[in-house]
Amino acid sequence: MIDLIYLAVLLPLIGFLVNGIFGSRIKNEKVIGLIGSGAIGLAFLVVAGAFLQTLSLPVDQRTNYVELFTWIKAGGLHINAAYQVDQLSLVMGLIVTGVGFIIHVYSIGYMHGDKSVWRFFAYLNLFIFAMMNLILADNFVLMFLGWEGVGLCSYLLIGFWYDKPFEKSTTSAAGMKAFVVNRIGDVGFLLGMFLIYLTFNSLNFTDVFARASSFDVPGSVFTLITLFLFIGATGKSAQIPLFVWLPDAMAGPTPVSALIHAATMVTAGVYMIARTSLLYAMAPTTMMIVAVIGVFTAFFAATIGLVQNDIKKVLAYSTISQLGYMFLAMGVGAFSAGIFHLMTHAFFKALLFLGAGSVIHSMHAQQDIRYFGGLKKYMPVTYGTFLVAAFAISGIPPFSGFFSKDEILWYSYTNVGFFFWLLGAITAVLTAFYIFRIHFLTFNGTPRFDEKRTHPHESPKVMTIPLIILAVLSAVGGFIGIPEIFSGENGNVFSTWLAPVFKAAELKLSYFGSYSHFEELLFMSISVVGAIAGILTARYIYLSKPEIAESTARKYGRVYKILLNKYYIDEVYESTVVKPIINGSKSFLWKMFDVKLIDGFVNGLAGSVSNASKYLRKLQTGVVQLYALVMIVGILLALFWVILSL
Amino acid sequence: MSLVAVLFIVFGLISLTSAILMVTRVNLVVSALFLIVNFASLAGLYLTLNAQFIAVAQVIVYAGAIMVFFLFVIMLINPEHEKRFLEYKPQIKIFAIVIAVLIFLQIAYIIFLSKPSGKLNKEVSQSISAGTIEEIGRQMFINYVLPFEAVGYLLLAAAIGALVLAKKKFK
Amino acid sequence: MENNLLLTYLLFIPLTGAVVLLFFKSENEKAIKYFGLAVSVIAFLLALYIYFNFDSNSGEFQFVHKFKWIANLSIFYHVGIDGIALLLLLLTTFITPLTLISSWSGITKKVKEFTFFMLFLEVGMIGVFISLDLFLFYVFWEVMLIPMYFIIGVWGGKERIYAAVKFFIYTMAGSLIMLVAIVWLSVHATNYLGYFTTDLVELYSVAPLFGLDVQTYLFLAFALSFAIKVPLFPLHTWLPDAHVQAPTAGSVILAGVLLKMGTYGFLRFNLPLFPAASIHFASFISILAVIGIIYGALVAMVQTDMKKLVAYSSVAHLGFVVLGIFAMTQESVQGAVIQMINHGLSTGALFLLVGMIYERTHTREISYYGGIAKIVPVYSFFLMIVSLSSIGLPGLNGFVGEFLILLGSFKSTVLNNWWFTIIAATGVIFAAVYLLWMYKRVVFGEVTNSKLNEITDLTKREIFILVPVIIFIVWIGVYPSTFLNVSEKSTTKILQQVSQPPKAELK
Amino acid sequence: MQIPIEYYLILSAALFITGVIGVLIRRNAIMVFMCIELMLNSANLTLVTFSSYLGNSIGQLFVFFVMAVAAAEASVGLAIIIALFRNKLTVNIDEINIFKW
Repeated sequence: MIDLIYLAVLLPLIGFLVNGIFGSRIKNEKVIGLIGSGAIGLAFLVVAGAFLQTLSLPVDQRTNYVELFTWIKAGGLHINAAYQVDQLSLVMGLIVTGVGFIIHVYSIGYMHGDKSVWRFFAYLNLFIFAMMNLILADNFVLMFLGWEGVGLCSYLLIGFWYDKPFEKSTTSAAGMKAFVVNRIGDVGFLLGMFLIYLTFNSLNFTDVFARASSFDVPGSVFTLITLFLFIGATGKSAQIPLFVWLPDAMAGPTPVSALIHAATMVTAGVYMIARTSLLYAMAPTTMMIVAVIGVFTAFFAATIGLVQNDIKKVLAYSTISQLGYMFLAMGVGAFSAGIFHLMTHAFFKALLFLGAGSVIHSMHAQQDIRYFGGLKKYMPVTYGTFLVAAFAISGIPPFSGFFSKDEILWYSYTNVGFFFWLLGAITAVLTAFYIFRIHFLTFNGTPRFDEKRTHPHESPKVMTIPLIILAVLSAVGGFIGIPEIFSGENGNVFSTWLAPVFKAAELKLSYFGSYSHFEELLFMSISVVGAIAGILTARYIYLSKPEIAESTARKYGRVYKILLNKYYIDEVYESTVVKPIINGSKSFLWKMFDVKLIDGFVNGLAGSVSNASKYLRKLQTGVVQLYALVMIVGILLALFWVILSL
Repeated sequence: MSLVAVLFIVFGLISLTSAILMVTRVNLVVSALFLIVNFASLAGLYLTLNAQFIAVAQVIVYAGAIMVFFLFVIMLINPEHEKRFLEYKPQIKIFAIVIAVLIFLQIAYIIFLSKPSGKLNKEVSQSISAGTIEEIGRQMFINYVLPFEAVGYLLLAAAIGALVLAKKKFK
Repeated sequence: MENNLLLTYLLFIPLTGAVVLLFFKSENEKAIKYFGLAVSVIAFLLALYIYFNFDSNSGEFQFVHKFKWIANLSIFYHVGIDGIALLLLLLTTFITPLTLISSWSGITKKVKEFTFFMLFLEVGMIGVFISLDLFLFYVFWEVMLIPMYFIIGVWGGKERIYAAVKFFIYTMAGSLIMLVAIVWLSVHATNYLGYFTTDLVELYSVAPLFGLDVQTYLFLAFALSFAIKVPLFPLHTWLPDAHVQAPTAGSVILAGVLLKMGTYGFLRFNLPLFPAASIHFASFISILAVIGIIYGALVAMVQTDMKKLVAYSSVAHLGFVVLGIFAMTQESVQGAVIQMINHGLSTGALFLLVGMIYERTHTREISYYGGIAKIVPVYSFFLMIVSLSSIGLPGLNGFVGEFLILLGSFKSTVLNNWWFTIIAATGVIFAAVYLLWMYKRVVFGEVTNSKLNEITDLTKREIFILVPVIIFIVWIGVYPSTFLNVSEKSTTKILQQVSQPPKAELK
Repeated sequence: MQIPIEYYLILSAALFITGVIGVLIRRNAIMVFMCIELMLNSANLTLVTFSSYLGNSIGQLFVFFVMAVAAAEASVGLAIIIALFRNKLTVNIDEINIFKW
């Protein structure tokens, strides 16, 4: 199956082509959905087959390559369209195709009745195609193809309902924002690639990593390379300072938010750092920056998430926050913990989004939690699954989020320092609070909508079954990564599986220091207690005493307003970057410099010539005899010359 | 003084006088007639140079055909006469005359300075044979047949052109 | 060497076609259209035949045909192609039939004259790419100007005369200086060769021996002419006017082929003839190119006219090409060659698309549009693909060129400065901004203008024009080796001529 | 006694200059035209003179050509004058200044 891995890439592409070209002529929605989901389902089977086959191989033979054809070859550059099948890419592949398949199925129900379902499924399949390229690539350039490809799909899907208004403008404006902000990051990625090529004369992962250890390269180069790459990661994974696009990306249909803007695409940055962990390990400065950015993003996004009223917005900021955790993990050298959290996050965040989608679906596109309430009795399955996901994200044992998040927090304490752990733990408390805030406001309490007009109902099976599957995964998914203190040596199956990939990087890092099991358990219980406290506070405020929320908001009006307006980051960017560039280009570069200065100079030159000729042409009196006279005078002069030369 | 010299002086004087008169007369017809006289005297001068064919052609073509043509046109359109010789912007015209005279002096100076007669000795027999119709005809139809043909076409084109240009436009 | 007449045939096919066309009756428009198309398609087929017989393992000139043209001055009719010229030749012959079909609906007056000029233009364009004699090159260079002048001036928009004259004078000013340089070069080469000749291959061997001062003057004279054609910042202001006023076919040819002549000239003449001066001025020209990238993108961003936007985007794209050429690495030059092709396809297609919508609404103001995705889905689809290609999305053609150029310029030892690449790379961001912003304003959103509801989607003919372009866009993006292989050896040779110029032989 | 060639040449020059003066100062187009004929003839005289003094007939051949060209020129020129007269009702060249800037 490993040799057939290209099918996992090709099948989504075929699905895209079939739906994209013939979709508009297929009248039956179900057929379209079947093609779209089927392609991904088959791709999942292929990846699963490859996974099982790899599992059966001895540990040192688990990295395999599948070469297709030469893509770009110029000078010393030789880029193949080739796929690397190893532990990391298989894990990612399983997540992407697995969660992707579930969300595809869910979409059949969610998009039911939309007039261009075919386009939706085509885009989704294209996304999976790009994402698989990103994951499976054996070189930076092919990875970049996926990297930009997923950005494109994100753009297309955010603006899927292109004629719908969104906030102050349209969905397509949100899509464009996403694409452009991603592009800024992509330039960083590009420059990182160039520097890698300059340093190692190759862009193949294998060659680069081999040469990174053997070549004598100054540390500053590694710092620069990794920083450039990290700029790319901040763009794709919505970290400070390039996170602004993700909240807006919620303009897209909810399954898109679940698949692209929660489970898979946004984690590409994390995956990329994991993939190039060796380079990062050789640049301690960058590692520190990554950790700092990660933990601050986690905290910062969580605070915004506290007060948002749009259910998808809260989840979006939650995603940013959780991604911050993953970057924290990367920054502190806990690579496999980061990937583990990536996986569990994919489960529970996809579930949260799909649950939210289910709610939105039944509430006729209402997204504001202030108009929900008491939905538990109308949609029990959604309620139950959402609760599982909420527990998972809050880090309540034994749900999956507990294992992954705690592993990250523990490593951030042992590898870097207490401060990181503290900020991470506070964020965990905030996370528990805001997630249960929306949970309580949505499902518990009394309905705040007009029950005569709105009739909430449970979603059809095609939507609830994916929810249930994801709920099961969110609940038990953590058991493959039980920490060593509970499971013993090599008991953490997940990190053992990934260990060969990160071995080289971890050797470079070599964090020393031993900590007692007591300490670990202490920190673990502190964060669990914190999370439970967060849940209870949310319950107290939003269920028992709803008036507290309002009074607190009024009491700290200014803070509340800042948080509600997301620290005014969008506005700051708008006024410091976007406006000056547009206005400068328009009024200075174009109307002044181009039209007045350059063109003015050119036209002025032409004008002065024509002015001069205006005077000169007065000589053309039209009297032929005058011309003849001038000619004769000329002859006179010429003859003088002849005489003188005789 | 030989007959040739006498003839040269006579024809030379006639041609010069008629030229000056032709330029200065206000009446066009009179000018044209003086030009005919001038052409005829030039034909005489050609004879003194043993160029019989050209002399005859001069009389037939120039004094005959072309000048008749001129007279026709003059009479056809009958333009108003200039009132005086230097009627319009006399300063410029006097200036023009001065320039022209200066050029004449220059040419004369060049001619006398280079003394072409010192290098040229006229062989009368050669001169006579060069001017015969046979000789000219031989040259024309052997060495210069292409220009000859071209001139033929030129005349044809000119004839057509003149026809088109002068034709009245009927509506 | 044995003469190969294929290129001469290629040159004469459109020429003969143009002459034969004169005998058609003006009223018989249908026959004229099909005849013009047939001629250009035959030329394309012949170009394909040449491509298949081209030996890409050699960097030498192939299909050479050489005889003395003006014997006294050793001016030759000397034609031949290497891989770079072959690609541009294919581009030219590929685009011409498409533009001819595209103008079937756009050009309604003087169809015969239009077709004549288009074929005549093709002669000039082919000639420029295959000439291996400076004098012959100059002749074609000027020949090309005349039909373009008329195409803009006769079939153009409201201010067509102004635009045509501006185009003509700008280009003429540059090319006259080039003529002086050609004469000077050949006269100066007499000191080394012992006789006067304008044959490029012979001059290749002596021009690099000139002193740096002579090389500098000659380089600048050639560069000025080419820079105007490219157009390099700040000599670009003729371009927006010419593009906006020209009819669609004119814009397509202008963007698709004519602009490439400047960059081709840099590659064919400046680099190999004056290696020392080229290296000396590489940074200077690259600075202009980088300014052009950013400047063109920024100005394109704020345009209100679709065609002007695309025109300014050409300034940015060609900036990449020039940067690639003067970075003088194998990667960057090959990238530049690919980027020339890319730009011809993508920007050509963009102009075609703008022209198609213009024919329906008679306006190019972006603000007039909005929400046409619903009304003309097929059009929107094509516009999306072409925009993405122009943005440089991996998997489509634009990426391959830009990536190689940036990669090459980053490692270039001639430029030896990362900032060229870093600043140029930000142009990639702006490319996304201006094209997607336009796309958003034109295609997405709600239908604000009720008149738009009446426009019809693309006809079969228009789809037929666009599909081949799209095929090549995807082809170059996915499997660029087809094209990279062809240009590889020729690029190597040019770079060798720069890095190891011929040494003076002791006599 | 032979007449020195200079005499013929001076005479020719004098005729030529007379023609030039006429061209420069006369207003009537037909008059100007006749003066041009005069200048042509003075040139012819020089040609014939040299032809005769050199004993070479080619000079006279050229005179023949000049005559032919002069005839063509006269016919076309006069036709132009007639056409001009029809349009402008004058043949005074200082009143016909359609070439004025």
